[in-house]
Amino acid sequence: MRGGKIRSIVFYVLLLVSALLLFFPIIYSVLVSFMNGAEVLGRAFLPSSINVDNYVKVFGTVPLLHYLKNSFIVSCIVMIGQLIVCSLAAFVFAFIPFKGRNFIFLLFISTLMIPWEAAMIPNFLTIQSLGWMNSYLSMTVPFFALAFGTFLLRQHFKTIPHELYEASQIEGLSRFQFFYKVVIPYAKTSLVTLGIYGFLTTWNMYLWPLLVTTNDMKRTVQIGLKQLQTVEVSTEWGVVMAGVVIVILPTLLLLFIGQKQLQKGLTQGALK
Amino acid sequence: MSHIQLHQLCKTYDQSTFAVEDATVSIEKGEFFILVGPSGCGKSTILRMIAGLEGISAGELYIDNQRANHLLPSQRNLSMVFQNYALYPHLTVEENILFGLKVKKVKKLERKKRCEEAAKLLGLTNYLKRKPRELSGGQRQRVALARAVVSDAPMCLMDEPLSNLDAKLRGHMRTEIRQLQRKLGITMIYVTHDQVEAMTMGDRIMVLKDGKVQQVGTPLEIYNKPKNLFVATFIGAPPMNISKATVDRMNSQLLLKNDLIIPISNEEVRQIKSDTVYIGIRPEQISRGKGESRDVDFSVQLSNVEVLGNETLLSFYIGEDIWKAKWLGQWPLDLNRQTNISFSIEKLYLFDGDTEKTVISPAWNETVLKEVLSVESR
Amino acid sequence: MSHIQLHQLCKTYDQSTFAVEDATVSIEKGEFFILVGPSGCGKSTILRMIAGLEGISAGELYIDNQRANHLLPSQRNLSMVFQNYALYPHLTVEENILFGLKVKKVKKLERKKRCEEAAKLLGLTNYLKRKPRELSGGQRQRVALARAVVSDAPMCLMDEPLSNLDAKLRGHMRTEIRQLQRKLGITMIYVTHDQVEAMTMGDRIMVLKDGKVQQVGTPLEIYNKPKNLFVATFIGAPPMNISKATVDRMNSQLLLKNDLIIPISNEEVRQIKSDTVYIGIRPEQISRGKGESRDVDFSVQLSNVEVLGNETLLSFYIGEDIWKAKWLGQWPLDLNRQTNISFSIEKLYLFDGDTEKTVISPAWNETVLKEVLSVESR
Amino acid sequence: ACSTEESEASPETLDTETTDNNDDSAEEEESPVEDDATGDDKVSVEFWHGMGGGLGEALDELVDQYNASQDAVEVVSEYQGSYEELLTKFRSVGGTSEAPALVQVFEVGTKYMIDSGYITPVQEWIDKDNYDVNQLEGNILSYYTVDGSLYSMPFNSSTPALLYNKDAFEEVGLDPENPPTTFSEIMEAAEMLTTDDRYGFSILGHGWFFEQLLSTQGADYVNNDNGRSDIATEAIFNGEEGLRAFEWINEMNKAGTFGYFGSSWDDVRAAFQAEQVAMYLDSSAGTKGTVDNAPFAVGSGFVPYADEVERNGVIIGGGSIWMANGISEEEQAAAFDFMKFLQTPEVQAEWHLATGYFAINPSAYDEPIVSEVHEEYPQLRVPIEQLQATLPGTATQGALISVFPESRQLVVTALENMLQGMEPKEALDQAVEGTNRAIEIANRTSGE
Amino acid sequence: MNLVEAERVRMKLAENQLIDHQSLWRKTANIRIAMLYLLPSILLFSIFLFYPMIKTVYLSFFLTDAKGAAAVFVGLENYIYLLQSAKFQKSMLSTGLFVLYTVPTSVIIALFLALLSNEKLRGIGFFRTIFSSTMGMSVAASAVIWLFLFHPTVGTINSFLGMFGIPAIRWLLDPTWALISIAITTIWMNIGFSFLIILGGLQNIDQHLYESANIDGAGYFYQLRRITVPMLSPTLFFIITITFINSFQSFGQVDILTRGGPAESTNLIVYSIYQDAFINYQFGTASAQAIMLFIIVFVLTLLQFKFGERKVHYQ
Ligand SMILES: Nc1ncnc2c1ncn2[C@@H]1O[C@H](COP(=O)(O)OP(=O)(O)OP(=O)(O)O)[C@@H](O)[C@H]1O
Ligand SMILES: Nc1ncnc2c1ncn2[C@@H]1O[C@H](COP(=O)(O)OP(=O)(O)OP(=O)(O)O)[C@@H](O)[C@H]1O
Ligand SMILES: [Mg+2]
Ligand SMILES: [Mg+2]
Repeated sequence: MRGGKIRSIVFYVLLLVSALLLFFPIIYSVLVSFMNGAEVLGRAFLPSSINVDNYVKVFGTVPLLHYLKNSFIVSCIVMIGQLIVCSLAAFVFAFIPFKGRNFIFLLFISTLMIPWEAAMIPNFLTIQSLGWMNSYLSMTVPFFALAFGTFLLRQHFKTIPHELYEASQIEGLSRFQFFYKVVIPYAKTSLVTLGIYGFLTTWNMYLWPLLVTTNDMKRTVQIGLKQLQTVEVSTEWGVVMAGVVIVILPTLLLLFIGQKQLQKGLTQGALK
Repeated sequence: MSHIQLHQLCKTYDQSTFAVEDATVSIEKGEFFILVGPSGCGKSTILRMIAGLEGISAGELYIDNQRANHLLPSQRNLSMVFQNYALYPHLTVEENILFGLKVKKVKKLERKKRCEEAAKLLGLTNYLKRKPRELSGGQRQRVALARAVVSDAPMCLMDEPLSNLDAKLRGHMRTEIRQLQRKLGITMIYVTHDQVEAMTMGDRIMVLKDGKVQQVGTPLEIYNKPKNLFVATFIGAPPMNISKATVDRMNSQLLLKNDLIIPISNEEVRQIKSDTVYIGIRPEQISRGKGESRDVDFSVQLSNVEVLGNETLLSFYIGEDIWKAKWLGQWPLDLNRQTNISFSIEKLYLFDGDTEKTVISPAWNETVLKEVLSVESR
Repeated sequence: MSHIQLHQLCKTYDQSTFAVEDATVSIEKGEFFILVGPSGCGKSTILRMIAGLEGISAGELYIDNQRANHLLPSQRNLSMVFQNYALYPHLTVEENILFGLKVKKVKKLERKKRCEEAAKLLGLTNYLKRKPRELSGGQRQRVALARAVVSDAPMCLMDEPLSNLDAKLRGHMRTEIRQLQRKLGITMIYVTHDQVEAMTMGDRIMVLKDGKVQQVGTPLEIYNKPKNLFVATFIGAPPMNISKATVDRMNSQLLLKNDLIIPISNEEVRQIKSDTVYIGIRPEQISRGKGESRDVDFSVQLSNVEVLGNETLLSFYIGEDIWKAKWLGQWPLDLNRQTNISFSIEKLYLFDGDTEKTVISPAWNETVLKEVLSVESR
Repeated sequence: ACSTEESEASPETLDTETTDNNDDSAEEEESPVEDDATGDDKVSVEFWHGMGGGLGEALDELVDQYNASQDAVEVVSEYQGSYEELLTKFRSVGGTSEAPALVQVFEVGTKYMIDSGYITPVQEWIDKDNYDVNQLEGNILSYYTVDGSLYSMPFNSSTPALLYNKDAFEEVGLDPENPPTTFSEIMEAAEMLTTDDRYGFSILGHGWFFEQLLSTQGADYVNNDNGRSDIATEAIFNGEEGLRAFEWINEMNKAGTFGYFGSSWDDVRAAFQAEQVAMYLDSSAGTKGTVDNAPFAVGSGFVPYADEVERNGVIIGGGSIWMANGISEEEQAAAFDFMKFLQTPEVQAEWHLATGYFAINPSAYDEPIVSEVHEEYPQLRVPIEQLQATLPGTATQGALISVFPESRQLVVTALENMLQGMEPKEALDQAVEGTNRAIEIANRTSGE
Repeated sequence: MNLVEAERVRMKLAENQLIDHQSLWRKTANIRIAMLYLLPSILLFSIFLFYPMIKTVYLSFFLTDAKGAAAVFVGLENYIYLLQSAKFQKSMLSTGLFVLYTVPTSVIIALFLALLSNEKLRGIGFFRTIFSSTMGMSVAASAVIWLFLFHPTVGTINSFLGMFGIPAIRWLLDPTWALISIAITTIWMNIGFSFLIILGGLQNIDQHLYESANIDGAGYFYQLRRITVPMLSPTLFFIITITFINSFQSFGQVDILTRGGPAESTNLIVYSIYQDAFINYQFGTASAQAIMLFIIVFVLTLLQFKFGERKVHYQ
């Protein structure tokens, strides 16, 4: 039992050190967001006082609140869209056998390997010809289909006992009824996981929203972050960091709240 | 009135072997019909063909005298209880029970009534609001039963519904299911590989092996008059003791490996067609001590003794085969000691050495036995 | 020679209730010691404390007469077989068997020898190169056993090792484990909640309930002389029939719910301290037809009849309690018919209505029985 | 077409109709239809720009002023990311209805814009409107003037300047009021200024500065008169002058007096302000910020030139505003009106002060607020003087090639390769080679 | 024997076929429904991934004009040019190095953290949350933060190192260090996701295996090597594959931290594609690079599946 104590002390020390190292960039960016220019230049570690000037300035420079709203809307739409599209596809891969299913599944998985940046130009032209510039459509619809999500959900759907499916057939449920009355509630954890994942990745998208929007009305918050950095005039790090903090706060919160679910769901997907 | 008829039903999964071949049987309305057999013999396959969950490769299926080969599961008007219960984990017990009715658009009041009835019948009234994971195995089982009950289907299929339960609960549920089936007058097709269930619950049993029907009959028929070696050893616990013997037609006797000799009548010799036979004797028929005139007796060395409350199981070798004897009472005998045992030749089964068909089985007359009983119990 | 001693061992997980309380027992070298009890009674906890996988909250543990409370699991010189076998899925059977030896840096030649021996002993020789997932349940079980065998530890702990197997395999493994233990002279502590295993395998049994020891004794002691109501009903299948009765001291009799009357002797009345008692009778002790002088007999309506090969289980109501009787032979009696049954008052158990302690139990003398047997079997 | 009268009439009607641009009036702006309904027939002019941070703020301020100043036109300014991203996007929407009326493009995009076919040269409107271009700074106009016509309206223009740490100069005994002007002077000063934790001199890793070092020596970047007499077919910046510039830097680097702080504007400024480097070349637009932030006295000087030649001067950089051609005449008129507004002395004064960019209209410097500030920040005058002292010619007019961004990238790579030890000649030759291939491909695909 | 049996089965089935025929409509029920459900995915994939890929292949055989349209057909010239171009070779080399830096390191660090936080200790939930936090960080935000930390003048890392007497490192300015800096940023961003997955994998390992090993007397590291890692191998395989693919596709951090410099040392392929396409406007070479990237990732992933999966133990 004595060994146990020493052991847990060792672990706590390791945990603390790792946590500090890993979290330092985030903590420090929060600290910097309260500093003024001189403090930044002087490599101060702690701000001399909590002043929120930088935040005031951020909101003054960029319509961040508006961007936050857009980001929120876009992320939510993508999240919902992904859930619907991916779960439909995953349902097929888990429950409806047909010839060539494996091939289509492989095709889906192979899309993981296509770099999105490489497909961006043609996509941009497509969006334009669809007349989707400056609309939420362009920032959401292309992301509804997601190989990773389909894979994740399929893995979880496969754990649903086949008997449930058969029982529902005997009771006279149509496939769709089975899908939304049984499969969806059954796979709640995975859906939440995919939801969080989708929300986070969409929230963090940068280049694409910039390309497909031409005015502030539909812009998202990551662009706001970019707007804070300038080319020819000195960067005000305090302000930029304030922007960073505002941008990461919602996702971090979401992550902290959804952490348990996320972990559960991701595990189910990770194992073959 | 025949409710379900299988006519040379065949099923093949891989197009090269039959999982079920030429199953033919007719099941009456209100009958409790049992499918037994070792693992992989095709029990579930037959059940699933009847339910419509599996396509029929060849042959015909009639339900209520109508061809049902291509009916959808929901059109067959049956309910099914799965081995792992197939409860919807996200629904409460009540919702689980009513799930099928909702789909069939049964009125709300009616639903409520049926649910209450079923819950009362199965003692689930207090659990209606729980989720399946908050129930014990037996309770889950009862929920699955309740689903079958409310569905009001005249036919119910059950696939090894008790195999996950512990022995005590199992005994309890056995009784309950049987009573329920009688009360509701349902036609029941029940799959199991547990022969206690097979013996105690069914009106008739169908014994399967490798996809082929071995015998169909009442439990006692099957126990007392097995058609072949397989049925004989499959039914009965501990199983019937079997040893190979050569037929000595000259001396009208059977010779076992360890020089044991079993004398048989000439009549019997004549019935035997092959040169070797399997002799069979049930453990219950082996008794302690020297026997009487027409009895066979051996002195054996015990290899194991198991005292189970009020009965004792003894194991010993006859040639290379382990035989078991079951005695009433507690007999904590010493191992490695010679013990005398005996059995009556009249209780002996003989099976053909090549075809394994039953050649001779002990006399048994059901009607006689029944009469005796009814006289006695008056 | 005492091998393992528990002295008032206690365990609490949540600091507010005891999972195990004051377990005290001394286990001899080479003994087959069994822990039984319902789910959650603390069997695994005791085992894990002995193995050192769980800290001891209070009390003392001695192994080979040395205080072992704080020894590491590896220092206790024991092997353990887990309920789910705990085989390493990524290693072959051989690697699994030798895992522990490698850790202990046993020489390669020696390892090889031991592995071959163990494999031969357990019939695994042909499977050594397979991965666990390619084995059947019974084979996996044997691999787990082989691990214990090669470890050469003088003490082995097993936690419900057979609970995942089907009935037939279970019966088989029961015998094998028992024989192995005898052959190797290992001290075995074996957890189960199956009372057939408990009855047939152990030298002594410890019955637990809610973390408290109920009784320790040989299987027959426990079967014949249960210390309290719980032990009486827990051991025996079907379980002992129990009904509550009020004591009528005036007339020296017991009154059951349905106006049944059981006369008892004055001597017995004096032994009873409470106003109500539980009466208990084992199903095997209830016989058919009217009994003799000191017998109790009822006429009951059968609620269920189960014929199991050569024995028949009958259920009927006594007051609100379902009782069962077990008769030899096939008795396919009609339900809903009055049947006469009887049992000898000498076979009756009486338990205190408040403390549930055994007040009276039937006479039983092990030594006498043994003598009778040995005379007989000569 | 709307005329000047209208825009003059406007200041009186400064009423509630005006929408302030960004922050709170989201709902209103989301539906331009609604705008139309309330703002009876206001012409809406979309203006894409790449001004982030404080620059964007200043620009929005001007746009607001314009919108408030009159009733007929509503300019909507929209940030589109960096210059590159901005141009990329304009390329893809150019010629469609999505295209904005006005778009800000960096100076190296000039050739592309001219060839794109998506724009109307502002000269057309200058002629139509009889706008007096002479009031604007000639040295700036020249960059955007091709074949005698002005293609885009200069807007945010800057040149490089030498910034130095006066305190450090004093410390090592240099004259803080007399900064070095030639390569060798810089080299000497740098040597003196270098200490253990301070470099003497630095240049940002940006092609623009190399171009300046060429132009002060009077050398062209590409052939065919810097691409202005005919389409450029070959890069020639690896000539004697280019090599001189590279060797100059190389020598200082080897001597340890040259510090390199990467290609980010911010990094080299921070280094200067933290006294890690004593002299560096910066954009005139960054001067004020640096003076404000530095904890020491900052001096400003001309871009140094090679001792062997005479000083030619600088090329302007920054961006100009282009007018799209896919839009209605009415919109173009409105857009031009906005351009004119931007060029008024008052607006230019404000812009100059807020950002540090040149006033395109030199009379802005006479505005009292400007003189006041110039008094306070004499450093701001230096780039203006430098610009006005620039000798006209193809070298200081700037090169005209469509693949400029790529070429600049190549030059930076060359510079960095040299700093890593490559021979100046080899490094420069590689950059020329790459530029040549790019030019060749561009010429092949444009069918010329 | 078996053939005879099979023949018999076939005969019987054939006989049955004659009597029994289902309509085609009924037989295709599954595929029709499946297609209906898959329609949105297939449609979206086709429009936004497959079509662009095909278009990219097409464009890679052309030189494009100022508007980005295919102008001159040049066959394989783009590919040949790339293969000979020092710039592309350097880009490939950097990408390879970058993958080499990031993939093993992120997985090992994540594994280490997951092992730490798989212990049953008080307050472990807090640490788990911290360790997974970088998953919520956008590329833009992370890169900006690290840009600041690496800053040659105000960067904290250098001042921190200074406290230990380590001379300042020219993080983003020195070609070698620049790639490492980007790798550090990427690893940091990867950790959150990898950590979560690996932790999940760890928790799926049957605790009894460890208890059994404890009884055998195996030490912590022996257990780690002989039980944890093999048991975790499916999870590790998954996360390595995903990290690997993502690593090849890193873009945002390069764009913000170094823009491919200095001396093109961080000009990773995806960034190079971006530059060619969006700055130099040469879709032809950009497309050719994209195709080559795709082929490389595809082949490497296939190889990984082929060789890596052998070492993976599925339960
Ligand atoms: N979906 C399937 N595909 C291929 N073969 C199958 C399939 N289902 C069952 N089989 C095979 O058909 C035979 C009969 O299987 P079935 O499930 O009916 O056995 P069972 O009698 O129910 O056995 P158990 O008692 O183990 O449940 C077995 O040999 C099995 O391997
Ligand atoms: N790790 C634990 N933390 C808290 N409580 C525990 C833990 N392990 C067991 N318990 C509790 O201790 C009691 C005894 O558990 P134990 O596992 O010993 O039961 P058992 O007799 O082995 O039951 P079973 O037959 O179901 O295995 C139970 O009430 C259980 O809930
Ligand atoms: Mg089955
Ligand atoms: Mg347990």
